[in-house]
Amino acid sequence: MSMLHTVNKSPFEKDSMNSCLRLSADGSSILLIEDGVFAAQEGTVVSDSVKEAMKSKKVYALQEDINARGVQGKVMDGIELVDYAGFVKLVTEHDKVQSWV
Amino acid sequence: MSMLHTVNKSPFEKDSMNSCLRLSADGSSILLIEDGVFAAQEGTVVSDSVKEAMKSKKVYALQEDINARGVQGKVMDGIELVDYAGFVKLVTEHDKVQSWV
Amino acid sequence: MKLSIQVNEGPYQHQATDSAYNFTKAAIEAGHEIFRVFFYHDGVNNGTRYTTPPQDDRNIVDRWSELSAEHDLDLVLCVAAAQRRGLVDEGEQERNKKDGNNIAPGFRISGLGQLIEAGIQSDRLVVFGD
Amino acid sequence: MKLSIQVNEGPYQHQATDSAYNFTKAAIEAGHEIFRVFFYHDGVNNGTRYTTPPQDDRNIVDRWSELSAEHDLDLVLCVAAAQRRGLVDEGEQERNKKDGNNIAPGFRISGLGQLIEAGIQSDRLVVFGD
Amino acid sequence: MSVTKKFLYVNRRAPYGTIYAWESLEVVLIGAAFEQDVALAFVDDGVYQLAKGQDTKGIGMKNFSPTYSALGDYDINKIYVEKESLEARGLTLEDLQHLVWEDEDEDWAEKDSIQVVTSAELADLMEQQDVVLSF
Amino acid sequence: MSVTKKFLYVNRRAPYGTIYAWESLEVVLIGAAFEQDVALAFVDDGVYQLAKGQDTKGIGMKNFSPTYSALGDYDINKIYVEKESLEARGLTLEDLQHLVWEDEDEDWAEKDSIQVVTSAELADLMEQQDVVLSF
Repeated sequence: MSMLHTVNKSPFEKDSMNSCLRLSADGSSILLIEDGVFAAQEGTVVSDSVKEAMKSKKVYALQEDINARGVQGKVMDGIELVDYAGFVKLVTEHDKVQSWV
Repeated sequence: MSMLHTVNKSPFEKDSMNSCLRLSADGSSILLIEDGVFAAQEGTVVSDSVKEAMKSKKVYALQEDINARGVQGKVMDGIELVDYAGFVKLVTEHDKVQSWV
Repeated sequence: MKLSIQVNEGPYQHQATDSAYNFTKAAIEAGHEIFRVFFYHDGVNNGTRYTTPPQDDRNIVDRWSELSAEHDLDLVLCVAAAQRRGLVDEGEQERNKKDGNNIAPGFRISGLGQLIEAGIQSDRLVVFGD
Repeated sequence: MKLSIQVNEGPYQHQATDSAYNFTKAAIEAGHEIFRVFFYHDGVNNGTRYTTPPQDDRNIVDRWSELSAEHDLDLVLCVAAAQRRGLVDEGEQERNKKDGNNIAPGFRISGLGQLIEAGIQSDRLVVFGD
Repeated sequence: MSVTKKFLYVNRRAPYGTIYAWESLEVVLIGAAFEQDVALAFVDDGVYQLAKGQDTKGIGMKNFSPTYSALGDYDINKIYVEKESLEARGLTLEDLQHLVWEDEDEDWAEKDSIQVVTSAELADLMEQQDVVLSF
Repeated sequence: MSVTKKFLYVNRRAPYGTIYAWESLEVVLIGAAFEQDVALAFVDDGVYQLAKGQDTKGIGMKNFSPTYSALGDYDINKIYVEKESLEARGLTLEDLQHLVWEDEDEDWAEKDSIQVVTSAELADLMEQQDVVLSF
């Protein structure tokens, strides 16, 4: 397994999601947490670029942060939801972690 | 005189400059401070949108912050540089101030 | 003219408090009256006397304290924000049963009403934040 | 597996320390060893015992202290970052001639080498920040 | 203090990722006692503050979203939400809480507090304020 | 401790607006004593950290940019700057400090420390690391 990237900022507010998409290798995984989970939402101005990335990368989002922000019903197909236990599992299943703080 | 807007974040990093341009009225003034001064630079991916805004709004940048970041020689034409005394003067010459923090 | 300043970030991490300080100083030099400097959010961390920055760096806390002493500046830390973040004066120490306090000279802790009052009483309110 | 955690932001202002806490707890529950939690930048502000959050809110500092007591967690505040921001233990109090200290139970102050060591000794290092 | 000023609170950040949304609401609630002319604007990620269905149990933080529905009782009934911000996020008014107030001049008729406005309309509204606090 | 790991420091923020650039450099300098395999990447606004001509007198902060030229003395000579980040900001290698190191295997010949790499090249480099610290 390769690298796990985490993104914790809103794709509408900061450049970190964009930079993560640009600088993550094919086959790597991206986990959206905190305000980063807005990138998991269907029908936004960034949805297309996330879908494009999902062709070569696996995208996860933290269920707890999705729920907190009231976007439970809006997650796009193909994004896998994980809880904190799943977050830990992703960290151990990948060789290393890069946080796009 | 109308409103003075201040922007202190890099236009490459955060959405605040964009929001300021979208939500400031014609005839208002924009002062770039801190990392916001990168929006004053010539030849970047945001220069065109700043130039477009300058047709209806006056744009200033804080000299001290420009110097600190080494972009002294790159400020685009039409942007007026002010020091802290000039910042104070702008605040008093406008009716109110909105900080796009 | 009567000005008030709001500072939303703590010392060193963000430039907000440096910018606020430089602005406040320039405003005083230009002859304006500073009604109040209100520290909100992490800004309350500017009011701790426990800082010891490196010798070749500015001391952000001392600078505010000195400006306050010279010009009788009203430096107010929001009480709700201060409680969350661990800024304590003698009154708060007693109220919350703490074993000490860490507030720096020139600062005082008070309510959010002081910010609203600053907005009402001042000709301009300028916000510095992240 | 051996994990280390880095926390770059203080309590309440950013979710980083909440996320780090929830992650650390889940990692312990999954049977992993936590080699160290290193607090850098404003993250050092998590280590103050002077916080008094509202009664209906979580106490972020106490939560870390309790987790440390239960699981013998090594909670390290970076000394350089702590000095800038006013986090003081007994040693720092003496060294920098302060009239008190504000460090919470379970935390200790040490050098940046502890972060590098965590990177070397741990199987994974996970960073939480702004 | 008999001055009455127009205060606008501009909320631009999502809830929970940072505390700005909550500490902004604390200012609004305290400020209500000062009998100023208060309005709130929600733009950019600030529109998520009003999202329905927030459930914070999993992150261990207090869900403060019910507090917005109390704003009407504090005579705060000018709540502007920027249309462009909603659209960029694929949201509509339906995704937000239904905030109302009771108009004592019209026999306590219940009225909507939220008005969806365009960027241009909001820019004009901002120009009419005396004090702008941005969070 | 005889383990040698590949450490990559990713610098994404401009200097002075926040302290991340400076406190990242403090980690790099301390970390040099641990004899790990160290590389630095400058992407996004991080490229401004290396800009020539920084003059901080007016803002009252310490100018730490001269410290980067000492990195070669600490055997830190793999400094990657992302091409796309430079271009988006209208910058070229000419706008950055000229950082060098002396290669003891080649009679202390002076060599360039900075390598401009594409996004794709940097993504590959990141995959080869053991520990990534992002600032």
